[in-house]
Amino acid sequence: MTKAKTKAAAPTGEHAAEVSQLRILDPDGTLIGEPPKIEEERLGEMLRLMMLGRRFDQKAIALQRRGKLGTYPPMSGQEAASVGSAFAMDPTIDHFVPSYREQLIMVHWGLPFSRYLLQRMGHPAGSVIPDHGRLWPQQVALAAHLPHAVGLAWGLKLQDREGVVMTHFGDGASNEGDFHEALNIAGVRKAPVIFICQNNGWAISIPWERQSAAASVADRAAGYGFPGVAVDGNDVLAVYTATADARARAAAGGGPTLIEARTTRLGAHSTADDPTRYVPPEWLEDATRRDPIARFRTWLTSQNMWDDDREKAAEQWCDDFMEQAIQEYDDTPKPDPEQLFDHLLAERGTRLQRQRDDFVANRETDG
Amino acid sequence: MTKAKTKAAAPTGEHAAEVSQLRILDPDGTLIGEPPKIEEERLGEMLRLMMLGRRFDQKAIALQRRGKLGTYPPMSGQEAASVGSAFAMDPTIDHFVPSYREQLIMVHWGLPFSRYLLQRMGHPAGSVIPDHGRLWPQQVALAAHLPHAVGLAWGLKLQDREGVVMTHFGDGASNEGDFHEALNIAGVRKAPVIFICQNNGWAISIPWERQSAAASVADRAAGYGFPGVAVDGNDVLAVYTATADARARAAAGGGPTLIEARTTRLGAHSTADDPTRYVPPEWLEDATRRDPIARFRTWLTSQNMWDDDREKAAEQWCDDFMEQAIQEYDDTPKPDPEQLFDHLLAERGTRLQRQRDDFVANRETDG
Amino acid sequence: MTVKNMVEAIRDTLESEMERDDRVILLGEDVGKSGGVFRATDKLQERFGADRVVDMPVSEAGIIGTSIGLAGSGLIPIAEIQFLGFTQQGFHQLGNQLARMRYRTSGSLTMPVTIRAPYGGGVRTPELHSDAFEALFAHSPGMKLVAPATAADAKGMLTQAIRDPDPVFVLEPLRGYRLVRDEVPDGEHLVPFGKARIARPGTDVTVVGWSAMVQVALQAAELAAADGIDVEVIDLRSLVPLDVDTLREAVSQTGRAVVVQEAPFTGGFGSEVAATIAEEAFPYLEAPIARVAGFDLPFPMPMLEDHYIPDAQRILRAIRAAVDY
Amino acid sequence: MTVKNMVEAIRDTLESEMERDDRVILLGEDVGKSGGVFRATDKLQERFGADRVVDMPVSEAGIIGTSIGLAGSGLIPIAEIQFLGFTQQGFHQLGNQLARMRYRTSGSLTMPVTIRAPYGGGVRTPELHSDAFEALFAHSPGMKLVAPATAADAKGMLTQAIRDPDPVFVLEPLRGYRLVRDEVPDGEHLVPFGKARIARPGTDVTVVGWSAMVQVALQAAELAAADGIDVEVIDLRSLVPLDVDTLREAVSQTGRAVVVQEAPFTGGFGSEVAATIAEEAFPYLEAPIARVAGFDLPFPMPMLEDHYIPDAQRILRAIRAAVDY
Ligand SMILES: Cc1ncc(C[n+]2csc(CCOP(=O)(O)OP(=O)(O)O)c2C)c(N)n1
Ligand SMILES: Cc1ncc(C[n+]2csc(CCOP(=O)(O)OP(=O)(O)O)c2C)c(N)n1
Ligand SMILES: [Mg+2]
Ligand SMILES: [Mg+2]
Repeated sequence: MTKAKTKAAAPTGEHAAEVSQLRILDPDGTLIGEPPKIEEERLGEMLRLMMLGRRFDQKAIALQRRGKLGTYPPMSGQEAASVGSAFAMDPTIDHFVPSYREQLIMVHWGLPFSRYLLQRMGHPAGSVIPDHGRLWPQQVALAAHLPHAVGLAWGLKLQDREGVVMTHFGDGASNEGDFHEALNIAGVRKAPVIFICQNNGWAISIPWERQSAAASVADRAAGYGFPGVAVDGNDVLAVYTATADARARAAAGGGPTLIEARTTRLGAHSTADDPTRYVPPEWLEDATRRDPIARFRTWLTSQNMWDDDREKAAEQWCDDFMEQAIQEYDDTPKPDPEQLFDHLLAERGTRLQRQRDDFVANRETDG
Repeated sequence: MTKAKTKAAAPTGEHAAEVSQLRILDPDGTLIGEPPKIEEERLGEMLRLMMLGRRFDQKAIALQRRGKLGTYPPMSGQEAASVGSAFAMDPTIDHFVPSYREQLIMVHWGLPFSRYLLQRMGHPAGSVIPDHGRLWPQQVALAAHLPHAVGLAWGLKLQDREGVVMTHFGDGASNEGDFHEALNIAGVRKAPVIFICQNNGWAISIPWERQSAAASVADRAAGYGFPGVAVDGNDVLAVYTATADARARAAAGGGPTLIEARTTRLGAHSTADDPTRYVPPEWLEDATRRDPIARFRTWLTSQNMWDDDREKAAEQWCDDFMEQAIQEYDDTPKPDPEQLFDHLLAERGTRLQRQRDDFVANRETDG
Repeated sequence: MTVKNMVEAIRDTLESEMERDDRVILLGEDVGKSGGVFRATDKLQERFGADRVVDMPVSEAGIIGTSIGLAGSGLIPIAEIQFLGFTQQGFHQLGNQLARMRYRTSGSLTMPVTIRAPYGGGVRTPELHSDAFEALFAHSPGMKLVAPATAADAKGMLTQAIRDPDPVFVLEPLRGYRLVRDEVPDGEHLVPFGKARIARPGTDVTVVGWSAMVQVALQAAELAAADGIDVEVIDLRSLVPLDVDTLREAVSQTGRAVVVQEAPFTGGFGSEVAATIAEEAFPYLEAPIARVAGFDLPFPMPMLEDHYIPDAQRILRAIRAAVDY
Repeated sequence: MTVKNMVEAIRDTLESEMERDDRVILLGEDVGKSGGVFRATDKLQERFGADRVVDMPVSEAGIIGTSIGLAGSGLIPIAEIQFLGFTQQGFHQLGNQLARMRYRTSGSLTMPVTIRAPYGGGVRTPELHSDAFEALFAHSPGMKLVAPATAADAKGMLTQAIRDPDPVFVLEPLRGYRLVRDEVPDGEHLVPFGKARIARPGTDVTVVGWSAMVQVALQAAELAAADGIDVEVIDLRSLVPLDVDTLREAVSQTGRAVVVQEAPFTGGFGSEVAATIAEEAFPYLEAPIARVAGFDLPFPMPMLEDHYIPDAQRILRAIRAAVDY
């Protein structure tokens, strides 16, 4: 398959390095490469899921402002990197090991969004992961989940089980020691794992150029003996294509792939962050012009695969989805304080049991 | 400058990957590239130092067998990687941050060999590093010294001080997280540091091919935005040339270089190790044929820069050197047990002082 | 004297120490333009430049490890770790490297390095941002460990740390950054290590705490006062070195001790304090030394954290039990 | 019963557990052809193949971190860290990851992982190979920590660890690998956690130790017997969970306790044991609880190590002091 390789500015604009990256849709929505073979209906679902991602952010930020949610990491601007990769995988057999900005993929993998919100609010009910066992919990420590993904993939391979593992992380995380050790082990074990670095240009306030002298995260794969590809992370078709290729190779025993999805963080790092302190306005303008949703919608429309009706239906679907999630969220009773003591170990142990007994007794006395 | 690039088997033989590496002298001593400009006398000193390295091993292993020395890590087979890199630097202004197999370079940097032996015997007097401050202590934890070397180089640069930092480590160490973080920071800070990976084919019993799917450690430099070069680590002229180039660039503000010296560990990992359990005899035969000392001697001889007289003089120099070192070593009195309590902090502190007082009192009581 | 909150006191101390000695350099994640996620380095990069206030890649081992090298080059690095929990990523560079350099080289190489990190809970952070694992840093001979509870001490101890010829780990109470406000001495102010502070004198029971727990202990003391119990509160503030003398003298007077830590009960630094008191003040003890601590659990989900962190009631119960023994 | 040394007992246990359950997999540095630097995995790769006995790159965080993933895939990994000191390189994968997975997921994801590492001094290793830092692993809720002193317990506790549904860290006394030899039960042998072992009954003083210190405590007890002092020696063996009941009962009888650890004094696990005894057996204590420990120093250079590690004389002095109090 031929792919158009274009030179694109590094996401942060500043000291923009020329990096060869896979791009299928130009920022203005023009097709410049060969699109992956995806049914029309699925293409629509992809756009709809991207729209939902944007909606997550709006709603969650509003909840957070009203004190109804804890810190929230928005993913606006990165919807293509999430949706393109998620749709190239099969959640019924593949596994996903997320970082903290993959709420959209987690929902795609079967996590009720209400549960995600509960997790963000600090409710222990939010911690439960789906029983199918193919979705791991959000990882807070940067890159710490990468060796987990590798071990999981290697374990599947050792047991001759089908399924490929996908894991996402940021540009910042790619500078942690865990990244290195995990990717190296994945290489030597030929583990069926796909590493997706969402290079959104920033590790909180630090642009990629001040994190590393490397032009691209994808260049690091050579040091581990497997392919690394940079893709335009705001081009959902490019992300899909690269991920699908990687998945096919992994499933065929060809081992890991590192994909750098060069994308843009349109919002704050999290609701606790004030990006106006450090994001140059020009950078944001440029990033806004590269909005992944607009780009994909333009192309779908030009192909007669999208129109106002479908847009309205998608909006409605998003509304319904959100309404239901918020309803479930609101309906969840406050946690019982004694839940503190649950799920540390299979057996509680005498010391912790005594701590719990005291806790219960004191609560009765005090209140 | 033109350099002959040749394809050479990976050091471990097994699954040998084709890696392009700098080579100036063929294993049989034939010149196949442009030799660096080094005065005849210095070339002789280089060979002599390599011979001394081999002597270190013989003597130290003998001492260890007689219980007169602790665990010792031999460096036979790796003399060119040590001497070629050391001679390309200037110990009067440059800094060296060693791992545990660089006794030869440490001596070149002004460490009395007797002191090295004392360190290996576990005598606290062996821990003192030369006052000039440009030689760091041996690092036992793999790759843990790499960020130190980077910080040092960066600090020199911040203070506009001259001097370049060189640091050595093994192929095994290159798979530690510290390697990654250190090299990345060196790149982004453009620190004047040279990373020399002595890829001797083994991390104790694990050949490179089972440590990583990467063909070469040098390939990892691309991921940090600075040059990486593989050299035939048993070719002292190639190691010298690559190091001298790296040093010139670092001194001119061009930042770091990663050099992979592809060499051969002829002996055991350490005197505590039994390599017959895992080193295939063919591997050892092959490595023995690539002896760095024989190669260099052959070439020097062919250039009329070496002959029997010089060989004898060098042997004599080695004998004298060793004799004096062993004499100093033997003459050093046993450490005073109270030395335990010295040099933890600038001030001892009351708790440790009390521990020391008790210790002294009890030793007096017990006799 | 100027009233400041804790993060202001820290920021101003960093500024004045950088001004006083141009070998002082700050490094950490987001310490530059952003001014640190808690603004402890606000505007310092603007003032001292990007070579002295350095945004580092997300590499905690690299941050601590390069600080070792910077110190070796003659500089005086202050490394910020964004949250104490992530110090674990660079754990091997602390006790096994930073703390040992002087001992390893028989005194040839010294490490005037300060590590700072916010820690402890109470502000509804995500996972791994709130654990109060000071004990993991108290068992590394060669490194000092301090945990100020007031803005004044934050200034005095941070100054002391920066000027100390040896490595010092400074723990900063995350929830105190803005909540704790007190009078901070203007100009030069140093608090020597190894000296606890009597936060409140009292004669019946000695409560020992540090960092955020000092405020809670003081609240408990107020409550106890209403019951007619006169509680002494000791702010340990220097964990390593430990002020054994003050602990001994205090408990020798009161005969009763309660040690408070936010960390999980088992293996916490409170056990060291309790064991020390038990040994040193043995003949005077009139009740068992109580340890009030977090439960033997990871720091829990935000909605449960108020139940986890020791509060004044829990401390009060221990005080009463000690008195009633 | 078969007399074995400790490393033989460990090796044979690994073999029989791998045979019993084909989900068990070993990984670590040099565990394959070499059989481990202490031969704890000798010939196991030959027997079970390179997919079940896996030589890993030198990447401690990667070894622990991939074990987490392997466990998530349904396997039962046993990771060997070559020396405990290098566990620090992977520290962030232990307490913050491995130990927390069950709690993090409200019980959805469990981690039947065993980590093994040799530790402690006495065999003249280079730096960083000998420190006895068990305390750093005892403050991670969600992970158990055990330290057998005999070959029989090494078998029983390692078996228990492998079959435990939660993570267990097994500390193996480096110097006991070959020196400690005792009768190991043949066939199935499990030692439940949280239960200390009375290594020697006695009525005058209780000495508590674990791992290599148990032998030294027994020697001290012999010496004390010559003085007419009847010493009880408790081999704690399970640090987390801690056998509070046995400690309480023992010291309630003898009224005197000496806690022995090889680690530096300050912040060691001995402080936890002492604080626990001080709290639980308070009314029975007739003398201060003594802590006999390494000094507050990094493990020293080999020529000085015999002066550093607690020996029978040091323990004996503490025993005498307790009796004479
Ligand atoms: C090990 C670790 N160190 C530091 C942090 C604090 N922190 C949270 S997010 C972040 C920046 C991450 O940037 P990146 O990996 O690019 O991901 P992004 O947030 O941009 O998606 C930092 C430093 C952390 N969570 N984990
Ligand atoms: C962090 C760490 N992990 C493990 C060890 C144990 N160890 C000592 S040497 C060695 C192999 C090192 O191989 P390499 O880096 O190639 O260096 P070489 O010994 O071949 O010179 C190992 C695993 C260590 N010293 N440090
Ligand atoms: Mg980012
Ligand atoms: Mg090697």
